[in-house]
Amino acid sequence: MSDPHSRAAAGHSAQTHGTDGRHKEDFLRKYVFSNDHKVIGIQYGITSLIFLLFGFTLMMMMRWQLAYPEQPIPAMRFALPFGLVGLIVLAFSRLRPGIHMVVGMAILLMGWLVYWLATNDEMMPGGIMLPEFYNSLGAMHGTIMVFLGVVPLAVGAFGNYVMPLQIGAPDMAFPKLNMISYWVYFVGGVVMLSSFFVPGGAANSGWTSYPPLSDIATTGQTAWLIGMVFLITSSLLGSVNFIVTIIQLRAKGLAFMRLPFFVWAQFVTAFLLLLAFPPLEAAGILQLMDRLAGTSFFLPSGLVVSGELLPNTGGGSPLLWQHLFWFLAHPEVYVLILPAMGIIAEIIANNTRKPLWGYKSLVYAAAFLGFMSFIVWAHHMFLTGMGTSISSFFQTTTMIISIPSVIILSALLISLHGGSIRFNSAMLFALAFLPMFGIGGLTGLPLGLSSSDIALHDTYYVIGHFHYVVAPGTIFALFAGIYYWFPKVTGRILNERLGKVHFWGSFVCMNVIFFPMLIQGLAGVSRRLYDGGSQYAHALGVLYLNEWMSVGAWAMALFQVVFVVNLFLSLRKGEAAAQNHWQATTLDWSATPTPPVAHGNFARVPEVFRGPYEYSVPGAAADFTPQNQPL
Amino acid sequence: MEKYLGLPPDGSAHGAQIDSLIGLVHWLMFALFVGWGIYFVITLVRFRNSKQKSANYHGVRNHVSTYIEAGVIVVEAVLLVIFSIPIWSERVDAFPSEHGSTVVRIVAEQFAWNIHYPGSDGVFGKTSLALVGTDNPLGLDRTDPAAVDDITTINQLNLPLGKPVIIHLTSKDVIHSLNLTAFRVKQDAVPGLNIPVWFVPTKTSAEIRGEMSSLFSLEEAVSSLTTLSLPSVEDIVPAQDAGREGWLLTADVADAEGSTILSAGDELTADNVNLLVGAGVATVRARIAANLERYVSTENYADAGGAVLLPMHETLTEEAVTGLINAGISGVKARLKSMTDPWVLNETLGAKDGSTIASTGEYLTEEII
Amino acid sequence: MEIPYTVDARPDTGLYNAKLGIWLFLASEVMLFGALFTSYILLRVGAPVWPRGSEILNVPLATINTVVLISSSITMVMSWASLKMKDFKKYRVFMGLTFLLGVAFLVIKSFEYGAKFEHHLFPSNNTFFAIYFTLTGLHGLHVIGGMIVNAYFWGPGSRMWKTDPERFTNRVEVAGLYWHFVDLVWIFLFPVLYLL
Amino acid sequence: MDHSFEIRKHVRTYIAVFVALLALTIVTVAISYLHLEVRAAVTVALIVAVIKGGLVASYFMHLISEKKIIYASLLLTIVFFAALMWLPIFTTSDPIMYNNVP
Ligand code: HEA
Ligand code: HEA
Ligand code: CUA
Ligand SMILES: [Cu+2]
Repeated sequence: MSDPHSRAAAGHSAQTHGTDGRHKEDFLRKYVFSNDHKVIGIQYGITSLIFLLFGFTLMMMMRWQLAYPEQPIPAMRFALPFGLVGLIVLAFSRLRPGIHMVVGMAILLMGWLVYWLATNDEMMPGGIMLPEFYNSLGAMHGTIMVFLGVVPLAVGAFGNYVMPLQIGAPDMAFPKLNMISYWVYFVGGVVMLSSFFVPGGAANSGWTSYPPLSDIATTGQTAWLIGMVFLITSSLLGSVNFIVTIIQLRAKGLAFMRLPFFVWAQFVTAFLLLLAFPPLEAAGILQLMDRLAGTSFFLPSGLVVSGELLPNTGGGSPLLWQHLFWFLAHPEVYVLILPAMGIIAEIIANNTRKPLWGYKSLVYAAAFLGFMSFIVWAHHMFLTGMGTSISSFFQTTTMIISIPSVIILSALLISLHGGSIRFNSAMLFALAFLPMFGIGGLTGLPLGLSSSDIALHDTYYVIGHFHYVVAPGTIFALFAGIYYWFPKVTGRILNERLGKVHFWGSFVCMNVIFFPMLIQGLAGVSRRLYDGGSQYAHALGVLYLNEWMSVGAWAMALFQVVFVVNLFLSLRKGEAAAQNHWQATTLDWSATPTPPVAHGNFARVPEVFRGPYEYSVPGAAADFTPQNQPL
Repeated sequence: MEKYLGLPPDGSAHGAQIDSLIGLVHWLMFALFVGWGIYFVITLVRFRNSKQKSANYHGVRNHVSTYIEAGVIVVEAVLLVIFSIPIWSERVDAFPSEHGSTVVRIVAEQFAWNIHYPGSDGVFGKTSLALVGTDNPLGLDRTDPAAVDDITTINQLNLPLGKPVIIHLTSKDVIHSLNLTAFRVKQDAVPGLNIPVWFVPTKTSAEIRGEMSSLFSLEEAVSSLTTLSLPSVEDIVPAQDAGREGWLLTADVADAEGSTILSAGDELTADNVNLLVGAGVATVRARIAANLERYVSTENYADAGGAVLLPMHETLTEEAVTGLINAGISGVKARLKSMTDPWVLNETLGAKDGSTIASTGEYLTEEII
Repeated sequence: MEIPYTVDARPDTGLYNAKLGIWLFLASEVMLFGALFTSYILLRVGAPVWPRGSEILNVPLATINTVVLISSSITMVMSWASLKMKDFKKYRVFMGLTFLLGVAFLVIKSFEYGAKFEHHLFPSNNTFFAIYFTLTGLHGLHVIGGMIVNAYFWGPGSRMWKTDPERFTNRVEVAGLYWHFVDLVWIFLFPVLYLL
Repeated sequence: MDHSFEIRKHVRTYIAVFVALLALTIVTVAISYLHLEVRAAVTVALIVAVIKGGLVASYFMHLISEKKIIYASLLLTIVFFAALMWLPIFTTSDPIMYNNVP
């Protein structure tokens, strides 16, 4: 099975490097401050997965509170899995420095942090969660998931690793800048995490940080803002790098309309990050000024907080923050979904063994989606006092933006038709993405109409809507991507049987968690309630769902243990992957060994002769014709 | 469709419009999802590689999907132009005249709604920041002639039936969300802005409550009651920790000579902790007494001898719980009170950031104050 | 393997990497300052009264500073032109001047800030001062960033002139684009804050 | 060979632009002493600033003869900047209409 050439090349990075004295690199240069986009991609990947795990655990603590309000949290039960998984990973490390060691230690550290949080007397007197602490958990869960987990994984890891390979580039256009982006992200993450230790705990004004609440919130909010400034800076540097790389470093013959859809998705995403993030950076600076320099950008005059007149001069506007925040945050949600769609498109084409249906319309739809995403933001603000004209404008743009998503989904669905579908783990996750994103996207429609949003705004319907798109949507796509590219990165295949257990378990749990949220939302249960709505009369009939959802979430955790074990088991013992393991057409698989050449990616500069998905071309010898196969 | 969505009871004149829009959108969603879902499943089965050995390079050749997309555009346009925009416009442009309407001011703060009625003269008295205090949260200037007959309440909104209500909404501190679920009213209270909202209540709270109980099976709610387990609340507390307000001793504590210095039920205040530390006591048995009164027992509890310690439907009190602990009972089945008494207004009105507001207090009485 | 187009332009785009990179970065800067200008407008429109900058700020000093920045722009562009004309000595002079003008700008700015603080005028005084200090402060930080880059290309970074003159010229051009942008921001800040 | 002739020509342009910028600076400051009414003052000051900014961008930053991709990126930026600036203003100027005479 294993292609001898690829194994030899794989060996290159591992062994031959040290012995061939020409470029002997020290450990730091090679693994920590590397300029190689592949190493940086892996760094992003590991870091963001650990953050995902942490965001996941914060959520599990919230779910305890929602299911059993006022009951002491069993701290050990939340920390123990970390201990177990951390130790398993450490065991794989055979106590030698390396990836296993780092990740194992990081997981143990997270476990300690969780235990510390759950037993912290200030936040959890007697193990019972204070409302403020619930709010911290919610805000940090949202922030960590979005800014430290999913975006760095989808863009920083997948984009960084795969995109240059797919366009036949030796590296990113600015390798040093790439390294800096990673480290700035890392610092931002550390600042965010450390905010749990400041007096008053981490930020507790929601991931949206609406003032005046956030202006007068405890110190954690300052840490949140500083962390955000780092994360934004990192994203900006990264996006410049991505755009320049895609425009400048495409291999010979790789015209824009021959780019794999994944690259297109990253391209549009990079523009969103580049142009939407700065306003939030500006807003962050203004909020920092409010908090540290006593200004009143977001504070109107005459605020009375807990009976005391606020000393600020006032004259500011709380809604200004909302505009600046959502100017970023709406494009941001497409940042969460576009790379996911890119991954899905690659995997579907590969596993149906046929070209994507409507490649052009996919590309145009993605670009249009990106463009429109800048002018729909105020659909998050319908209930801030909008008149008819402006609300009509924003609901119209919102309805318009749903069309490209419908087009993308339709094209992907129709792509299945006529295929010869292989159901491997990657494909299962990719396929599940379609209906799950479907539910998430469709539930966006009643939110996008301002009149129905009156009933649904700020309810669990919103929570259900976006979790369907980000969790069984994006997270599934990321899982799919991990199953698909893991062989490329490591030279080994993930265990298929464990992969299927992971898939079916996650698929069922996701729906057990999130479908009830839609039901609760329609019944009028508000979000961000630390008791899960147990004080609401109208919530009465749907309250029992809280426990279901929580059990679903914990069961979900069990299936993730399978995943983590699979990752580390396969890394050590997995079956070796062939060079073009999936018999794919794109350059990442067809033009470079597995894993790719350590510096420069390609032994020879590839040249491209055809479109990205030439599968099952009539009359061709194999059922795939790589892009770099000469005519 | 609305019937199947489990929307809460609707007690307002305009609620039906909103509900029917929600229903219509869900038809669209349902059709798209089911349509594509069936297609999806059929294709997966039909084109699995065990059956279809090789793929077809061209795949689907027709452009049916374009028509579907066009159809979606048309339906969305209809929902937008015929339903959503007109409904919205009626909510925000077509305010009824203040004559013939009940006009109230609501000023939100953490954690209360301050409600201000103009009184019989229909004119709101002046308010001033300087006058704001605990006993006058609105800062109403009672020397103003218009203020003499003004009525202010906290968390209780009483409105007449069948007559438009105009609420002028604002906030004193942070952004809150006024959410009258059963009246399909939701509006952010933004400090610095005065936002008007209007609706016509058509049902009393008693009627709505009635609908709710027929809508939701109480059985179900009762079967999901929480269990408040006592042993896990009990804890060993190192006495040298600072004072632990809210913690109650579960056993008497004696000093070295054997004389009791604190008895079961005493609270671990900072002073008491000092006392303990002074007497050289390192640990005590204590338990937390957080918000016991919010729970109601759902079973009868008796001691070994059969004497009733805590009957069903009784509020959990300190004595009752202490009695249970002393009798060696390890847990109580209890539930949050608000479940039988759903119309107690919630005092934790979260913020918009954390947006929540309880909505439904005892507010609909027949006559206006 | 070398990364292509670090020096020469890619034929189909006509650009070398760093040039495209800096323009994209500047695009994001436009959005950053754009958001702050938006905040300015929104706050001003919403304010019952708004002071005239010319009545409370020091217009003469700011005018001098405008001239200083414009001059630094011309010296910057001249330093690049000198490299193009292969005149490294002249480059050093112009680049040095650019840096010194940057210093001058900051010195004058610090006088201005100092005078304000002396009169107990702080960002917390009112929204006008809040936005004034925020905008000029952020702009000042950009100036400092540019000066660090310029100093580097004047000093240690200029060694590249010997090994790879074309690439060095490109780098100076890129640094120049950034520097002109900082000047451009000031051209808008000046009337908006000081004159209106 | 090189383009030094062309560059020399450019240098003359740079100096001309520099002089123009100085002149325009004086113009704005001078106008501000006229104490025009706010709307007029804003218009004039912004027009002058746009001209100055245009000069810097076109000549010092060579935008006058740049490549398509850069124009495209900047155009996109300008469009989004306009959205960012105007939509919040429209939003604040279109609040819920309460036109009620009791
Ligand atoms: C990845 C993230 C993501 C994506 C893609 C979307 C997509 C959409 N979102 Fe969502 N949204 C969020 C993340 C996302 N959203 C988040 C995080 C929030 C809350 C933030 C907060 O308040 O904290 C939010 C909130 C939110 C609101 C504000 C609600 C409120 O607070 O009151 C609105 C309102 O318009 C909205 C609308 C939409 C719309 C119309 C789409 C459209 O783009 C969707 C278009 C897609 C489709 C229409 C589906 C097409 C599918 C098919 C055709 C069928 C397929 C079927 C099968 C395969 C069987 N979203
Ligand atoms: C990308 C964004 C994202 C993701 C993926 C998730 C994932 C999940 N979220 Fe979250 N959530 C938000 C973004 C996200 N959330 C936001 C923005 C909010 C709003 C906050 C606010 O109100 O301000 C929110 C709020 C929110 C709430 C509402 C709180 C409230 O309103 O009071 C709830 C409640 O149940 C919840 C639950 C969940 C659950 C069960 C998941 C699950 O799907 C989790 C699944 C996660 C995984 C499956 C991770 C798996 C990865 C690993 C196991 C890593 C392996 C590790 C190594 C190899 C090292 N979320
Ligand atoms: Cu009060 Cu929200
Ligand atoms: Cu949105």
